[in-house]
Amino acid sequence: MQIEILYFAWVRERIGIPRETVETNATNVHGLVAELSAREERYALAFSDISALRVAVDQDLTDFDATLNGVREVAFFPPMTGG
Amino acid sequence: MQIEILYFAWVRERIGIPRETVETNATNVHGLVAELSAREERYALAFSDISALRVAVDQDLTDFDATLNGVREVAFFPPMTGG
Amino acid sequence: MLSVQSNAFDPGDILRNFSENVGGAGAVVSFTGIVRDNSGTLDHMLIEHYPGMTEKAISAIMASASKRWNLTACTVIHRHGHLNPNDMIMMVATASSHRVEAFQAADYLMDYLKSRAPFWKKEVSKDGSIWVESKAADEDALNRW
Amino acid sequence: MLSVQSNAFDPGDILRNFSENVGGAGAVVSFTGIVRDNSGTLDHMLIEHYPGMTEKAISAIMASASKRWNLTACTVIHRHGHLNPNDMIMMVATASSHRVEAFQAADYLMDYLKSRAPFWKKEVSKDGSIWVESKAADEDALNRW
Repeated sequence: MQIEILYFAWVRERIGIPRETVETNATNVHGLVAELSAREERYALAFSDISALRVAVDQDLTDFDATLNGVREVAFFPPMTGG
Repeated sequence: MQIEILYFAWVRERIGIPRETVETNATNVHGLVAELSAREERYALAFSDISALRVAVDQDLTDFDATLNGVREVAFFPPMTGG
Repeated sequence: MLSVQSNAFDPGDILRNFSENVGGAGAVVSFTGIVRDNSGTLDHMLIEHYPGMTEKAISAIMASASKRWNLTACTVIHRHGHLNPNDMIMMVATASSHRVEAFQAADYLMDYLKSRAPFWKKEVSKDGSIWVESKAADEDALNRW
Repeated sequence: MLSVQSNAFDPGDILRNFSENVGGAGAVVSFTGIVRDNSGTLDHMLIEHYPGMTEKAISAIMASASKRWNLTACTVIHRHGHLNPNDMIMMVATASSHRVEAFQAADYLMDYLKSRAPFWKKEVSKDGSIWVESKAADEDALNRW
């Protein structure tokens, strides 16, 4: 299955790209993170402490247990600092 | 002793004047109210229920037990409705 | 800044000037009170006040707010006299480094202005006029602080 | 009304327009966030956001506020991109018949925008740049509601 992945703030900077399309068989976000981390050091570094990260699935904030069934877009970023 | 007395809102309307100077020997606000109420029906009516009134002595909100010693100005009015 | 005035004011002008002079604060909260026509029959509102005591009472409320919270700026404007429906009655603005302090200070100022500043509102309609009554809830609100 | 924009806005214009179109409400509360230069070395601020999700998240927060409180109007403006010190970052305005509801709704909107709308602030100074870190207190603030 193809999923669009987006990175924001220092996650984007660490990984070095704002978005990419990946082919994955992961069933949930944890699985996707494991696949990405196995790829390259910069991914492993960015995902080394997921307690410092937030994830949105199809533009809804969720947690790392969220299923990827039917999902088109996953975004990783640090806690928001708006307002 | 001479004291300037001010009336506001419906107290002013009931008594019919916004202010007056009175000569009084009252030692506290209660005493002053008693003197005024004894004067005329319109005063008695305005002061018939002092729980519905507030009093300021020299422009500070206070209560009816407040002393009149050295006081120059006493104001009677209903609870405030600003804001 | 404190202004007790009969003239109309523009809340936009007030907030713009205020926001541009907050001494490095990051958070500005404003409250604006507007003449409502609840009954649908309001012709105008008359606000009576106690010249001298009004300024004194509001200054004391502002000083008390500035003591409780770290404010870099604080403004109160309150009209008296003849006001039409939808006219702005009054406005409060607070500035602080922290949004919680700006919010609390504005909320506090409003609670105290409502029950402790010597203003009295009278609603005038074609059928007659009536003094607005104070609400027990407004007095109770002071116990929050 | 919701606007996510890179252009500057004038809080005075926003509040004036808002106050004149509050559908009979008597109470208007606004919050304005301003770029602070805490260190004295800030050159500018960069605000990144997540187009698409930003609008969706803020709309959900506004809908939630409108469900909890009786609001006759509600506006959120949030900038992204390049901002200078003392620039207005964002603004919230709420209108209600009752001051307590207008205050609470604005306070609630701010708490949720702070931690649930996908914006990230980066402070750029001559010495380098740093992503603003979220505060535990901001996350804790959500438990108030």
